[in-house]
Parts: sequence; C-alpha cells; structure tokens
Amino acid sequence: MSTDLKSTPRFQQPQERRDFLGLAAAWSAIATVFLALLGALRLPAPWAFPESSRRVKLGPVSAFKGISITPEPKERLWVFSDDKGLYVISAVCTHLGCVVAKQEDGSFFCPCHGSRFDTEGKVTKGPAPKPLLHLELSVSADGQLVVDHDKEVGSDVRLKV
Amino acid sequence: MMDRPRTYRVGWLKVVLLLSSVASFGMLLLAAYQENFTAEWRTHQQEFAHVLSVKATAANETSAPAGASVKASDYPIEIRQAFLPEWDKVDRCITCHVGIDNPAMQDQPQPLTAHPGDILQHHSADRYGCTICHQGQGRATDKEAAHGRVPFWDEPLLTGDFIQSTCTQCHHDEEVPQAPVLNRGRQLLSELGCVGCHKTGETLAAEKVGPQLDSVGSKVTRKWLHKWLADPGKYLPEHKMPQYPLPSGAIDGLAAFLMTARDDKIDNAPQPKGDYDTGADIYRESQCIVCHVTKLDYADNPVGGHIGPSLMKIGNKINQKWLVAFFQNPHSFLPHTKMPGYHFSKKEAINLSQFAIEEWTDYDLQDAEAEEPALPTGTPQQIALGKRLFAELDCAGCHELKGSPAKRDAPELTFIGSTPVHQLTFGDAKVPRTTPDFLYTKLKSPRSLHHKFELHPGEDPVDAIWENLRPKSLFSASQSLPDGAEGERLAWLLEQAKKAGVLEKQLALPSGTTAKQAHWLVWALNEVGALNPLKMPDFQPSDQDTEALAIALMSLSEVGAPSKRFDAPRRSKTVFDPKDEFGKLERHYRCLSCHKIRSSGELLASDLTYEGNRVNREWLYHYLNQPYSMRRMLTIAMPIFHFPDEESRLMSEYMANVFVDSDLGAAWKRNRDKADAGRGKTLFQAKGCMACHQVNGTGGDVGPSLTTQVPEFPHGTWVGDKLKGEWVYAWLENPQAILPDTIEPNLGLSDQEILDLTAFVLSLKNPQFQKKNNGDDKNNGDNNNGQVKK
Amino acid sequence: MQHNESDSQRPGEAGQAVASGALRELWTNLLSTPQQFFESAVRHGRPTSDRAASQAVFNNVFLHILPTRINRHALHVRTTFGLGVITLVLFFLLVVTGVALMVYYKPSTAQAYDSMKEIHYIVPTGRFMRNIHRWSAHAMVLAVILHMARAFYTAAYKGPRRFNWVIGMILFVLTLMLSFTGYLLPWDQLAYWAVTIGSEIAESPRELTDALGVTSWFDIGGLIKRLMLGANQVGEEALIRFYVLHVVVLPVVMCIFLVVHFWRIRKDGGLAKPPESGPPESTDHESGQQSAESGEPGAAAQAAALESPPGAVGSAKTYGLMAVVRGRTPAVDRSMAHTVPTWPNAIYAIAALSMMTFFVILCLAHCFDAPLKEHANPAVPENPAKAPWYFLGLQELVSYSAFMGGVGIPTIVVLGLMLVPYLDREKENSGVWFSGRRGRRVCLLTALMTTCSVVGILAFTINFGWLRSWFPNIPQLMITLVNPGTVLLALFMGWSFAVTKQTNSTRMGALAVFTCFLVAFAILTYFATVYRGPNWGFYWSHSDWPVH
Amino acid sequence: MQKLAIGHDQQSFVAASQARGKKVYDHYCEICHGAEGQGDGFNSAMLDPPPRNFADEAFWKRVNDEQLQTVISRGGESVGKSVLMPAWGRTLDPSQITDVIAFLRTVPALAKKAAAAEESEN
Repeated sequence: MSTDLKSTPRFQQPQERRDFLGLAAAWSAIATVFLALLGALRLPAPWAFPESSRRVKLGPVSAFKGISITPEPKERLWVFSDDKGLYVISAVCTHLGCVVAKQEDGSFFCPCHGSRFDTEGKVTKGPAPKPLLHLELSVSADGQLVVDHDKEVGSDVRLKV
Repeated sequence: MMDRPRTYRVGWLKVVLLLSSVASFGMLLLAAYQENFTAEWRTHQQEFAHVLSVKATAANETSAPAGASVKASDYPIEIRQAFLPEWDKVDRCITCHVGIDNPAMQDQPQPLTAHPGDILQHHSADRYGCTICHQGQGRATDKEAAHGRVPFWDEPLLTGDFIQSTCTQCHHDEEVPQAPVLNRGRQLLSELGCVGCHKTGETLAAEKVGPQLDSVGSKVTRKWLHKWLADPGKYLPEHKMPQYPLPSGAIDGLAAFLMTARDDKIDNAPQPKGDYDTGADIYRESQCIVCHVTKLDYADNPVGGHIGPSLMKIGNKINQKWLVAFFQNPHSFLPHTKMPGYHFSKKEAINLSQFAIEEWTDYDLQDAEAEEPALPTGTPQQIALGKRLFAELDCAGCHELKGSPAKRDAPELTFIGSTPVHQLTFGDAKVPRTTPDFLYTKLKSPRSLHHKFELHPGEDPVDAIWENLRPKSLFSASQSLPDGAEGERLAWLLEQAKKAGVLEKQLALPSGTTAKQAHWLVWALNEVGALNPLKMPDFQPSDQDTEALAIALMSLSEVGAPSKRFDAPRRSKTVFDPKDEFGKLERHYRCLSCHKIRSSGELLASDLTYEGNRVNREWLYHYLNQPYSMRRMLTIAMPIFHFPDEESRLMSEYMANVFVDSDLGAAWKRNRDKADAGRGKTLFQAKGCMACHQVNGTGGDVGPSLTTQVPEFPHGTWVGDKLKGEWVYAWLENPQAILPDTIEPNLGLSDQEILDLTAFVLSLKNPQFQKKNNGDDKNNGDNNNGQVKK
Repeated sequence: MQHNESDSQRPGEAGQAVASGALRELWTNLLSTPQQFFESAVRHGRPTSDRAASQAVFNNVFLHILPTRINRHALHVRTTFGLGVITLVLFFLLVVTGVALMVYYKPSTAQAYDSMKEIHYIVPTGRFMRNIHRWSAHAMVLAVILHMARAFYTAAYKGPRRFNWVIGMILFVLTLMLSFTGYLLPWDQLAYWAVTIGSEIAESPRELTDALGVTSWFDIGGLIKRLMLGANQVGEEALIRFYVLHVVVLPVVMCIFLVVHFWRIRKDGGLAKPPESGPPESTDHESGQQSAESGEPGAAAQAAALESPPGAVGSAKTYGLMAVVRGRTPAVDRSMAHTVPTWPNAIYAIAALSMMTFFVILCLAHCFDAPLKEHANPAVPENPAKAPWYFLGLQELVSYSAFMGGVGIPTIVVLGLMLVPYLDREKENSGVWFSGRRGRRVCLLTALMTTCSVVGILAFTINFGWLRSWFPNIPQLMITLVNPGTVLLALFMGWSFAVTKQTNSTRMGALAVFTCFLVAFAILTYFATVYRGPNWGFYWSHSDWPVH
Repeated sequence: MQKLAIGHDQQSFVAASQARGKKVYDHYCEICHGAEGQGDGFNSAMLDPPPRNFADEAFWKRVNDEQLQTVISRGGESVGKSVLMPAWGRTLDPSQITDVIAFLRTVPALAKKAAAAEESEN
C-alpha cells in the first residue's frame, strides 16, 4: 500500500547505506543508558545492612563452660556444653523461619507448622526439611565465644575449650 | 516540479552523540571503579588479612597458642560496623581499625593496632561502638569524614586525654575510674573557684576558695593589699588569685574598700612583744611544715606542704595583732580552712606570731617599702568605687565578705561541652574551630578569644567607646555622656579615662580631625585593655591544668546515654561526718586534712578507716598524747596538739570501737592457735622481709621499722606492742586490698605462712616495757577490749 | 516426547493426520515465535525511506509525540538551544534518581539526616545518585528559566501558543515548588532554615492583613503556613508533608501539565518559526486559531500539526498525519521543502542533546558533592541563612518587606507574565529573536536601565537605609507598599508603558517588561549570593565576613 | 583539620610503654634501684647483696626479657639470687612488668647521656 509513496522520488531523502557513524553513535548511546541502569540496579544492595554483624560475640568462653544449656534469646540460639566441648543450635525452624520452643524433655517444637525436633535438632515430625542448624563456634583473639550465623557445621562438631 | 528537498545535515549530531555517549560511558565506568575498588578501607583490610596470616604461620611454627588463626584468603573484605540502635549510631570505625579487639595486633601501626589498655573488656566495641567515647562520624567510611575533621560535622575525633571528657555520659560519680585528667580537671574547677562565678549544674559544689575578707583591713597593710591586687605574683609566685587587668584607679578603689573591712577587737587589742625562741619551739611541735611552705632549699625550691598558703614573706604582709587572734581561733576567721585548731594560749599565740613575723619577713623588701611614700587613705569616692567593682567583678564568688553576696552571673557552663561550635565566640584568634581548642585557648588566655574593638563606619565613635569601656564601675559614676561637639565629647572621654586611672595623666588628644582623635583614643584604650568587655580573670594555669580544665568543661554536656540502663553504677561514697562528740573534735582538729576516714579526707597520713582493727587502744592513747615519727626516712610527724586527757581518751576509744571491720583478718582469730612464731622468724628471713623492714637495727628502711625506738614513749613502740594480729594477718594476705598504692608486694603467702609470720611480728615487743606492762601482755597485739588504764 | 509420539503416528488415519498437521504447525509456530514476537513488537525494520521513517515515528508509542516530518528551522541550534529537551532530560533524570533515593530515604526528623549519611557512605552509587539528583534539580531550574526566556524573546507565546505559554508558567512554578519541597528533606541546617524562612514568607500576607487590621477574621497567611507545615514550626509534620508533595503530588501534577505542554506544541503547530518566505501568518489564521483555543480543534489546528504551512492556502485541505497513513498524497506546497523527516534527524538531535546533558550532569556529580550541612538544629539559625540560589533574588526583596518580596511581587510577576500573550497580540515576527533589530535595541536599552536602577537602589539602600531609618514610627503599611522592591516594580511597569507608547508596539512593551524582570532577577540573585553575609549585611567579599 | 593546639598526636606505643614503665618503676622500684636505675636507691645501703645496677651493659647482654619477667614476677629467690628482691607477680600485672622492662632497657642509654653531660660540664 505504500508503493506509490515510495515511488514518489521527492519523498526519498537519500539514506546512507552503510551508516557506520550513526550505528556507532546509536549503539554507544544505548550502551551508556544500559550501563547507567545497571549501575542504578546496584543501589538496592548496600555495602552493609543496618543490623548487627552476623558474627556475634556471645561473651567470654569461660562463662559457657560447664553450663549444659545457655539460652541466647536475642541471638535465637542455644549454647550447649557437653564433655567434648561447646556447640550451638539455632532456634530458627528450617521450615519457614519461625522460632522454635524448647520442650522440657529437651526436644524442640515449632509453633507455626508443627515441626518437631529431637534434642540434637533432628526432625522427628512435621514439614521441616532439615534438622535445626548447628552453627560454627570459634574463640576470638580476645577470648570471647563467637558464633557465626552464616556458617553451618555438622551436628557432631564441638568447640574444644 | 518542486525543488528536491535539501538534505538536512545530520552527521555532526551523530558525532556529538557518539562523543558524549563515549564520554558518559567512561564517566560511569570511572564512578563504578571508584565505588567498588578504590576505598581506603579495602587496602587496610587486605593488609590486616596479610598480617593475620603471617602471625598464624608464625604461631603454627612455634606451636604456641595465638589469637590469630585466620588465613588471609578466608578473611572477608567488607564493611564492618557496630550497630547501636539505642544510641542512634552505626559505627563503622572497625572497618579500618580491624584489629581493635585482637591483642595479637598490639605491635601493628594504626589503623590495624589493638586498642590500648583494658577498656574494651568493660566496653566491648560491639556494645558501645567507638564514637560514644571518641566522637567522630561513625557512619562515614573514609578517614577524614570518619574522624569528623570535615566541614559541617560538629564532633571531630577527640584527641589525647580529651577522650576522658565523654566518660561522664554514663559515669556520674565525682571520680571516674581510669580518667585521671578528667578527675583532676573537675577538682580544679572547684579549687580554682570557677564555680564561684559560673553555674555548672549540680555536678560541682560551689565553695568559696579564697580567704574570708571580713577582717582583711585589720589583717594586712594597705601597701601590701595594693601591691597584691596589682600583681599577686610579685608577692607569691605560686598564688591562686587570678588576675584581672585592672587600671590603677580600680586597684586604688578596691584597696580602699577592702581596708574598711576591719575588726575593732583586733585593732584595739594591746600588743606585747613575744619571745622568738619559744615561738620556734611551738612552731616545731605544731609541725606547721606539713601544710605550709616555710623555707626555700638551696635551689630556691619551696619546702613544706601545699595544703595551707606559703608562709614566705608574711612578715611583710600581716599585722601581728591579727595573727595572734587568728592563732587562738582560726576557724572564726576562715570557717572552711583545713588548719587544725590548736590549743594555743594567748601567750603562746603571741610567741608563735613573734616567731612567724621575724622568721618570714623579707627585710630587703621591708626596707625598700619603707622608702616608698605612704599611701593616702581612701576617699569616700574610692571606697564607693571599690564596692561597686567588688560587685561587678563578682569577687564574692571566691571571697566571703559581709554585705557583698555573690552574683554568680557569669555565663552558665552546665552544657558548655555540647554547645555547637558555631555558637562559641572565637573572636580573631587563630585557633582551629573546635570546642576543645576553644576551651583550651579560653582558659589559657581568656582575652585572646575576642574581637578587637574597632570603630565601625556609620556609628558614633564616642557612643561606641563609652558603651564598651570596662570595668563599667570606673565610669558609671559620671552618669552619662554630655552633649556637644564631637571633639569636646572625645576630650571628655579622655578626661574620664584619666580620672579612672585607665590612661596616664599627661596624655592629650592629638591634633587633627575628630576621626583621627577617635581612632587614637580607641588605640590608647585598646592598649590598656579597657575596651574588652570580658570579666573573666586570667588564671594563667599551666598547660597540664589547662588541659585538665578543658576536659572537665567538655564533660559538662547535654549529650548523655539514651537510657538509664547505660548508667554506670554509682559507687556509694561513705562520707565521714559524725555529729557526735568525736565529730566535734574532728572538726576542731581537722583530722581529715591529713587522715582519710572511709572516703573522706586526704591520704597525707594514715587511713584511719580500720584503725580499730589495726592498733591496740593503749598504744593509740599514748600516741595521741605523744606522737612520734614511724620511719627514719620521714622527718615530719603528727603535730603535738596537747590534747586534754579526756579528749585523747575519747578519741582512742572511739577509734578502737567504731573504726572496726569485724571481717578483717577474721582467719587470724579463728586459727591463731596454729601459728608458730619460730617458723615465722625463719619465713621472715626466707621471704626477704628485712630488705625493707628493720628488726633490731638490721634491715632496710623502706617500710616502717618493726622495732622503732622511742625512749620517752610511755608504752611499747615495737610492732608487737602496737599492731593487732587481725590487721597484720589481713595486711600480709593482700596489702593492696587495704592500701591500694602501697609498695609492699603481695607475696602470695599460704594461710599457714601468714599465720606464722603474724605470730612472729606480734612477738616483737619492746623488752624494756615488757615488765612494766605485764598485765596487758595477754591482750597486747590482739583484741584488746579492756579499758584504757588511767 | 509427545511430539515424537505424534511423529511416529503421523502416517496413520486421517483424523490423526489432521491432528498431526496441527501439531506440526504448532511446532513450526513455536520455532518461529522469537522472530514473530520481534516483528509484532517492532513493526518495521530500519527505515530505508522517508515514508518508512515517518511510519517508524508514527507507530512508536514513545516517538509519536513528534511529527513525522519536522521543519528544518526547528532543528537549528539557534532556534531553541535545545532548552526544552534539556529540561525534559533533567526531569527524567530527577525522576529516576529520585525513585532510587526513595529506597533509602526515611522521612522522619530522627532518621532523615542519618539516612542521608547512609546514602552517602553505605549505598552503592548512593552519593552519585544524590549528586545527580541535586545538580539536575539546580540545572532544571536554570534550564526552565532560560527556556522561558527563549520562548519569550522568540515571541513563541503568541498566536496559537498563548495557552501553552500559560501552561509553561505553571510548569515553571511547579519546578520551583518541587525544588523547594526537596530542599527540606535532608533535614540539615541549610534545609531547616531555608524552609523555616520559606514558611514564614507563606505567612507574610499577615504583614498586610495586620496593617489593615483584619488578621483576626482573615488570616490567609497563617492558614497557608499551617496547611503547609501541619504545625506552627517546621518539624516532623512539615517533613512528611513536604515529602508527600515532593515525591507524589507535585511530580504527578507536573507530569500531567508536561503532557499537556507537549500535546499543545504539536497541536499549536510545532515550534514558532519565522515566515521563511511568503506572507506571514495571516489574520484569518488567527481567527481560526481562536476557535481552536476555545476547545474545538478545528481544521486550522490540524493544519498546524504538520508544521502549519504559511499562508495555509486552501485550508480545507488536510495535512494531518492521517493523510500519511491513509496513503493520500499530502499537500504539495513549498513548505514541504523546509521539512525533513523526523527520523533520523530530530531523533539524533534529541539523542545528542540528551546525552550531552547527561554527560554534564555526570561531570558535576562526579566533581562536586551535594551539600549536606550539620544536623538541623531548631535552636541555632544559620547565619546567614540563605535560600537556594534561585530564591536569593526574592530573599533580597524579602529583606525589605516579607509580604511584597515573598508573595506580592512574585505573584504580580508570574500573573503579569501569564497575561502578556493576551495583551500583546501583534502577529509579526513570531519565531524571530527579539522580533528584529528594533526589539534588540529595546532589550539592550532596557537591560541597561534595569541594571542601573537595581544597582542604584541597592547601593542607596545599603548606604542610606530605607523609610524606617528616617521615620522610625512609620506605619508598616507604608513600608509594605513603598520599598525598594515595589519601587523597582513600579519603575519597570512605567518603563514598559513608556516603551509601548514610544514604539507604538505592544510587543516592544512586552519585551521591555520581560527584560526588566529577567535582568533584575539576575542582578538580585547575584548580589544576594555574593555580597550578602551574616545578618544579611553587605560585604564586598566572603573574606570580610566576621569570623565567629 | 589543623592539629589541635593542645598538641596531641599519635604517640608510638613503645614510647608510651616506656613512659608507663617509668611510672611503675618510680613507685615500686626506685627506692632500692635508684632514680636512674643505677642500683643506688635510698635503701640500697641496707642491702647485701646490693640491688642490680641497670646501667651495666654487660648485664643486658646476659639477660633477655623473659628472664627479667621471671625475676620480677617471682622474685630473686626463683632464679637463685637474693631473696631481698621480692616477687611482684601478684602486685603488678604482666603488662605493667612488660612496661617496666621496656623502661629498664632505656637505662644504659640514659646513664651514658647523663655521664656525657656531666663530663661536658666539667
């Protein structure tokens, strides 16, 4: 339907066949805008989140030695001490992140969806896909017990003190 | 046919687009690079990781336990922070100062080094962050901004001892542990009388630090007073009186006014001549040198205590009549003085004053003064002027004077530490615009922080000069400016300045335009400091004191802990202020000027808090009557007060019964039967006790001799005669627990060893008195609950 | 799997064959989906002809705001200096960076300042974003003012574009309001005190109502201020109100007016341009235009859409875009000779301009950090507390009379400028800078006069004071009505009437009055920026400021 | 920012340690070992054997920090020397002893300097 227009010569502004300059200009502009947007996308992930460090000093190691269970409700974990050493079980349910409660018999119970865990944190019932996390413990240079919320360890790992 | 459309040339636009796109692209890349790679803290953390791994390797080789056990590659490079929502703070200081809590990093340079001292053990960086104590800008991630040394950040990093000024946010006690400079500064604020004129909130008590002036007219000579007011340093280099640049007219007035404060009883008392030698004996007995500087040593250094004023040259200053009255009852002249009340009879007082006047007169000075013309007595105008000046300068802030109450109208300092810097007046001074610098400079030289007075175009020079003339009292007598031509009014101003003694009598306005004359007058008045409205005197504190004061002022801040939970527990300070008979005696003899009882008093002499546990009453009773020096090293001892018998008995009994802690050395009471003095004697040798303590003339001279010989003392002076077992036991157990600063080492003796040593020490009784006091032997050196023998 | 199954069954019965035929089609369709998808989205390739280029513009949702062909005149740098496009680019930058900043900004007095510091120190690109936002905001105000001046001096406010001029004035005011509301958000000293002064200005009608003694029942100033701040002082309430205005209300209103502004450019016949040849826009066109303005887009408006050919012979003929699409030959006349296809010419021009603007802003953002002073302290004002530069001219006037400087004169100026197209209806010389040599001379003369009078009155006031210095008990009403600001205003009015009379041309009068305002604004702004110091005193240079 | 008028700056930790050590020394040790560490304190006349002279460079060649640490914290007895040197390990904490040793190490240099000064005066 546009044939007659095309055939009208005065509407034809000469189009350069190989417009390198135009292409380069257009693509560099697109690339620049793309880069700017990419940079802007970096913005929602700050260098540091407004929260305490994930590596938390719990206190001097001596304060945990010999006490079988030390609850740290603020950190959502318990510190256990047995004859082999110290270990930590996270109180965050592996199902959907609720905080589990400790039963009198030493097992754990999640109030949100009914998951149950035994004293070592293994799942005994309910939808939780994994046992409760054992977190890495270490001793800082100034003699404090440090727990790292981001590092999971096996349930048989103990910190010897 | 139409023309072919001319082609619009679009090529150059493509070039522009291409160039600006490429340039923008580069700019964005540059920004991305800076954002991600150039930050200083990355370098520090990489360095730190490297140091960690080096240390870890070293530790593995020596198989010694070490704090560092991290591989460099394991060490995450990231922003580290202390998140303190309660304080509204996020401190990222530990992003660069990464080794702050790692003792192994003590040998590293900044910023990787460990925090010095053990402060972090009580104030963990996780809980308290850094900027609470150090200030600075915790959120910043580059050095300059984080240290707060950038425009628009009001709290730059505190340096040096200034860090101590932030302790008071949580530590509300008068004394802050581990902040000695702050404590010293606060003490100075009271001692120098700053609180006499400035309000500082409740933290510091206002006390008049200068002498009471009610009878100053009878006390000193007019000539002396005049010279003192003009330049106290000339008379007494270590004086405490601050200086205010006063013109001679003002000094005339003040001296005239103060000379009217007389005591008729003293003036009219007869003045017999005393005996110098008897006076000298009283002087020695009274141990004046403990509190007063009484002589200069070969290097012209003052010898004597600094509790009371120096006595040098008092003969040039004081009327003997006043001194006699003062010796008889010092507390009626100086209610807050630390001077004890001696029981001087009138005769003794006359003799002592005779000694004092003769001993401490600078005769050269006296001769020189005798040649100076006598000063005329003050005119009523001068006296009135002096009274006004006394009020204007608020002398009553430090000096009690009947009829002249203190105004305390100097700028309030309660929150000076948190006043924004731009509200502080720095004047023309070339100092950095920070609060510590302001305070330091202001204290060091108050007048340097002002704009020099200048005439501004458009304002009437005479009005401006008149408004700014200080001290105002010197001029306000002449009511107000007269009308007339400007030249006449300037001449009138000059006349007033001369009349007030601000300018020299012979000065005259230079010829020329009135503008020139006004300019000259401003210059002349500036020269003598009469155009500076500041009233604060110049204390001329030492650099150290200035810093301590500045720190104490910095600590007076509105900024505090966000909740009471952070407040450090107040150490209950047990003030000793009994209202009973003993208290009356204490107030009369001012025991607390030298002794400490609980938390009150000074530690110039022994701490009496557990005196009842320490010594037996018999010995104490005799000691009060006839004190002797405990150590050969010390030449000074307790003054001989000539206590009446009932007083010394009351005091010894009171101390034996009240100054007691039944827990002290309780183990001795339980286990004394197991003690063996023979074994103790061997131990005494084996532990090297004789390095410091003498027994029968052999041994060192650091601690007190255990066999002090005082022949005339009516009771045994050996340690066994004097001390009680419970105290010796407790002392040997841990000397520092009783006297924190003592240099007796804690030898870590076993219980049995302590028992044996105690038994040995108690067995050291003066054989000369053994027979005489036979009846007491059973109880001696032990719980002596019997009555003191009459 | 299923596919294979059906493949294997393909040689089976007919029904299956049909089914398998459909399945095969499905398969081929699936394979060609990417290409089909692309073609459905982009309905043309790279245009190889004018026709195709026109279509590309017309069919594209983003480009169709442009005509398919554009007059070459419009593309000349001298015609507009690209100021409108620059303003739009800056606005676009502001929206993007503004949204980015909103992610971290917390509009509460306790947290706003801290969140600024967080943006500065802990947000990747945060500092950069804020710098871009701040400098774009400043640049946009400048660009808007220059754009307005361009429109005025090329007489683009006339004829069919009268209403668009009014819209432009509204956009100008909106830009200033956006800047002002954004100013408070960092909650630093600068922000706090600038906005405190701003809100006091809003209350300044009290100066007048007090003087008239009617404040007790007609307190318009107090009402405005309290509505603005939600309290009697700048605080939490004001911050949240300013925030809502800044991020929602004003941008949305701005967008609406922007759309109208652009729409009107097209509907009013593109950019104003001089009659290259042939008769000027005729009076009959004018009459047609009036009907267009009254809301009925008549034939003339449509004609205007395609670069309103001068002399619009046979106005019954349509030159609208519809013509292109329907394949009818558009009018063949001389004006076509002056047009070029929008694609690629205008597109490249716009792209180049945008990118250059972007680059300049990037450079600024890279080299200069946006100011952030101390945390707001309601107890201690800044001294001097200076408003942003574009308000400093007003602040100078405010220092004489709050009401006149802050409300009266700005209102008169803005309303006056809005009225200009309705008062000056001369037709000739649209699109010509200063309407020719005579206009240039008038503008030059006016600028000279304005400079002399403004500098003179400033110098006079500084040296001799004003009414209150001479008659301390003078009623406030006198000062409100007679102060340096109103004197200047009266002078400018008088001058432009004189010019109108002298030249016997309303256009010349308009040029005179606009030049007066523009030059006075520039001088006052410069003066207040450079020579005003603490206590709004006069200082020759910043180094003379008293140190405190 | 300009340096504070008060003139505080980063002090090297070694110097700080020596300064702290000097304070401790003055309080506890000076009375026997002397103000300049030359074993000539007020009490030295009473002691046999006399206190150690720290200006003696030969001494420093013999001992290391660890030995000094031991002798200070556990007393002369522990290394077979005089019992007249008491054990300070329960009175001073290890860091204080470290500081003291840091100070003691400066004694020979100080003594030399003092001697040189005296000589030049003569």
